Amino acid sequence: MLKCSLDNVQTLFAEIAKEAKLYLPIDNADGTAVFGEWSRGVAWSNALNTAKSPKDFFFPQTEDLMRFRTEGKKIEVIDVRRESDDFVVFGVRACDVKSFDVLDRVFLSEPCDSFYAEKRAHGIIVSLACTRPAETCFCGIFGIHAAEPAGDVSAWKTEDALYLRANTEKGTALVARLSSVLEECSDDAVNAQKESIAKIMNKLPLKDLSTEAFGGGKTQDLFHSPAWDALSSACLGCGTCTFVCPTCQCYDIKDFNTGNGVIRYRCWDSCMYSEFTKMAHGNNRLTQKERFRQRFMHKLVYYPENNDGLFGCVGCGRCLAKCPISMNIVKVMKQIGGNKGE
Amino acid sequence: MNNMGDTLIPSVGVITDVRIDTPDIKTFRVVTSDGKKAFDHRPGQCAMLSIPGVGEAMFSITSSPTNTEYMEFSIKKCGCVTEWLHQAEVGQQITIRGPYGTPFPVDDVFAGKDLLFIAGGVGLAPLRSVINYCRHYRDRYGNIDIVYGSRSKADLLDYREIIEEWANDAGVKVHLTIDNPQPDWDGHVGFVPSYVKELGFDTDKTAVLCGPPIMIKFTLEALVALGFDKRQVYTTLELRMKCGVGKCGRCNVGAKYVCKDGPVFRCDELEELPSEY
Amino acid sequence: MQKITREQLIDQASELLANGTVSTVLGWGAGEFGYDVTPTLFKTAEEMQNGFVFNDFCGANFSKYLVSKTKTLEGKLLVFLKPCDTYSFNQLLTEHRFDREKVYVVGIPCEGMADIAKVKEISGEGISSIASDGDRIVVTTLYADAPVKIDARNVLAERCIHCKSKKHVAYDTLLGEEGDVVASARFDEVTRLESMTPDERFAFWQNELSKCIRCNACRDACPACTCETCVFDNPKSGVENKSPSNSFEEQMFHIIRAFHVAGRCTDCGECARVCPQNIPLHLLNRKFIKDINTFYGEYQAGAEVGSRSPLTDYTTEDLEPSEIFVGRNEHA
Amino acid sequence: MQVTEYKPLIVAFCCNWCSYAGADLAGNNRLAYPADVKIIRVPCSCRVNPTFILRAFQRGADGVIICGCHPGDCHYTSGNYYTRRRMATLFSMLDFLGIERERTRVEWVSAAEGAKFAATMNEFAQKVAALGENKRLEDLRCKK
Repeated sequence: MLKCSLDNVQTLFAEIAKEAKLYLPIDNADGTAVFGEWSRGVAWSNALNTAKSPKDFFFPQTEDLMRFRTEGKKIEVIDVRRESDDFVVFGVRACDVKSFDVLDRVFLSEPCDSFYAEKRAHGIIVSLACTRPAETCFCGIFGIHAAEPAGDVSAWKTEDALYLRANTEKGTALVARLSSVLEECSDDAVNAQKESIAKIMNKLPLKDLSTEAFGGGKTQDLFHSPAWDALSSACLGCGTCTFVCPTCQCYDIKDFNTGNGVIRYRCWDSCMYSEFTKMAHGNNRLTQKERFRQRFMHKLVYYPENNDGLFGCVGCGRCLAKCPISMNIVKVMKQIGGNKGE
Repeated sequence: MNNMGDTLIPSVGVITDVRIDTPDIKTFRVVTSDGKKAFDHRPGQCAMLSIPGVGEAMFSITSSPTNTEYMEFSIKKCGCVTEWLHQAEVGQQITIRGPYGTPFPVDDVFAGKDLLFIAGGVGLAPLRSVINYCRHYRDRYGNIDIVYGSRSKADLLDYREIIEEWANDAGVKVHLTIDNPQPDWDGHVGFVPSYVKELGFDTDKTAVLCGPPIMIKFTLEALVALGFDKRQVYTTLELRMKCGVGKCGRCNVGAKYVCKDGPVFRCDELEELPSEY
Repeated sequence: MQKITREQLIDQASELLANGTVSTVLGWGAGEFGYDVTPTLFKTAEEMQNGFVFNDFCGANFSKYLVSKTKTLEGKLLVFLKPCDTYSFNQLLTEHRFDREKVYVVGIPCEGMADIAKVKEISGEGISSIASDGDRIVVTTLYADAPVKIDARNVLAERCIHCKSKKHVAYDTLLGEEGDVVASARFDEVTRLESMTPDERFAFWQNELSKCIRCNACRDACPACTCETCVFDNPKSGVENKSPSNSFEEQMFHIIRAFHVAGRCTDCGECARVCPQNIPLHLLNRKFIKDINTFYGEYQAGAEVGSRSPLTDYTTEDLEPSEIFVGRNEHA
Repeated sequence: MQVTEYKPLIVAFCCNWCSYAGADLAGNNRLAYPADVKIIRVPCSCRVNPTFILRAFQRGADGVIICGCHPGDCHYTSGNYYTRRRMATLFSMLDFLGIERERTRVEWVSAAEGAKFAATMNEFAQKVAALGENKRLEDLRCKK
């Protein structure tokens, strides 16, 4: 275990930033936190988590894929991919770290998505344990430990110090070059914190949410549940849940004609949108109920079916906090899961 | 890293021939800019064609894999990309990437079997690839029956090829039908499902079905009524696609992605999927 | 803090359900934590007893739901409307978006709704229970030893701080006492921005709009946005987009969104309430309202059914676009 | 490197019945106005949707001017009255967002006012030139 006094944390950041861009949660003027680039004097937010998930670092909301130059009947394809520089994302919570695993299985499976892979290869994740989870947190039910966040380096913050432990090769290389600001220490402080986190986790209101009714092979059980009607009844069909979600990965590919060429880019898309599945000859999900059901079935049944039981939700609670009508995956799990066998 | 390919980045293709098949279907012949076939494929697989600034869309490759010189796409005019393609001339470059999707099991399941192909309208496009593949390796398969129906005679796709080539092959029987009677037509008149029932095929065949959803639904019912098991019947699905490789999420139905797990599905597999296709 | 109770609303609804006046009730459904209420349809009094809530977090404006819900529903739909919601209700009627005969409006008084984000700023995260006690909101959390008592007036939602009316402009039955149109300082923030230099204003909006993630919640929650297909969803419009690629597209979306409802926006504040990125979107709408009031005379959308929106009206004596800045702030 | 004088790109939406004819007359009378004024003919000034104006800026315009029949002379009776209200509120909003007031303008030009058309364009182009390039409503992707 390595340790850095909190008084010294800005020096630690400066050391990290010497060789790689450093991003960490920063407080916005409106009271929310957001991942921003660190520079001297930028304060590290105390917020539990950022309003938007850190998936942008690897899967940005919009990203140019290629350009085209056209002349008469001729087309030239221009590769716009650039080599990424190393960067460090600091203070990622356990749930969000897990979300990268969920995204990896999509983007790194054959055929590998080179846009994502490049950024993933150059990103170094420093995670951070949660000492004060919110009532909306339910990472525990997906086997995620708020006290044991994964990542290249795991971190724990106490009243007076930051504790670091490298988990991977990338992480080891990072802490190695921070030796001037880190000192070796025992695990005692971290162990004490882990114990207190475990106690809090046991008090969280959603800790008993059951995943039993969900997982691969449950399509026929759940798809026809009568509860979908009421659950989706108030859904506005906006994309808030999708866009704040750390694991939602659907995207659209679009062309933009600049007047002197064409940019083909991809951007986040939402299965909640009415035109998501619209084709020239029709739409296979005509009502909001069907679109709403798709989002939750995908996270709770289809994704686990294709990915060895791993759920497509990490329990970060963002959709609970942000949905305009307070409909969310927890309510869905309770209703749909509970209705089983009725 | 710029040496690393990415399936989303297409190569440039050239339209070398445009054939007007029906009033709303044209068949495009496509090669790479140096005149070669863009990539190898298996019967039933698809490719993403695009026109920069207009859009990208998935099309079945209608030419047989045994054709090593070029690919053909039979495309019905119905949306932005297809409308643009329909006004394209020979020499026009487009982009092409693929092949995508799981092909028909021509080398295992189909081998040695009697085959029954049933198509409606532009649904013949994906079947033409597999029909011609099976004709090419004629000795590997048993008898071939082809039932094909369209709105009118003019709407029959690949009519000349059907009449002049397919119908003349040994062991290949072609049954054509159109929806309504017309003066220059002395063949069968009526919808495909009822024609299939009328023809009454032996149930030891493997059937391949493609056409508009409503035609698929009723033809499948007709086949089941004739005693076919759904495990003997293959069909293809079509949903909106963007990436072609099961990542963008658009064509997701149940745990399947039509672009990579399909477009070819066995009809009993479809029953396990949610009815959202 | 609300003067009317959950039981009163249930009683009223039960009576109307029992005598067959209405078949369904659109109300607030209980959530997990007390503050996360969801608009919910109730078919019976029993369902309401089990799942209906009315508390300081029932902010959602139900008017827009009437457009979709009345299309498929058998019988009449009872809807609870707060004073500000009734303006949206009238505006939708003006635009013939639903059949008045299919709706039974129960007007309910509103003392202002609370903003959970403001509550959490005081109480901290980890809310285990939340309840109203007179003018106070009592919050227990996982981390505070004793319940935190908060003056409800200190955690009012932005739109409720600047409440424009306690008066219902439409109802079939009114519960509680009728209020009045109230004077509000709702344009103060617009005025403050107007008095900035253009550079400052530009910087302000760049900062705010750059937060936009284009989730479309502002549009989808807006009772004035009822187009079947929005121009931003129509691939043939030339402006369709899923996400803002740059500052231009952010500006474009928000200008057009606000302009399209200008003259029809009742200033209900749903856009800012639902924004997951806390962008003060209502300021764009209020700017239009303020300008319309200044240029063409006071107008409150939804105050009466059938009134003509100022932007679909004119007089021959209207101000020229070149005259709008005359005598206005001196920066520029 | 040769320094060239900055010439703003102006998009002028001209109504078919008055202003477009006015522009035509300016041309016939050989009245000079900047070549960088690109005229887009619209059936009526009220056909100009705010998205047209924003898209003109997106695609490189430095100034946008809408020209229509004089109030009272609209071919469709009242189209330009609606234009007047819409553009007044839109321009005020653009100002609210910090976009320079001088980049947008409405002018009434009749079919007989060739001289006014030319003078208006000269004056508008000059004002926009003084502001320099449009930076606040630009889309960098559309820059050459």
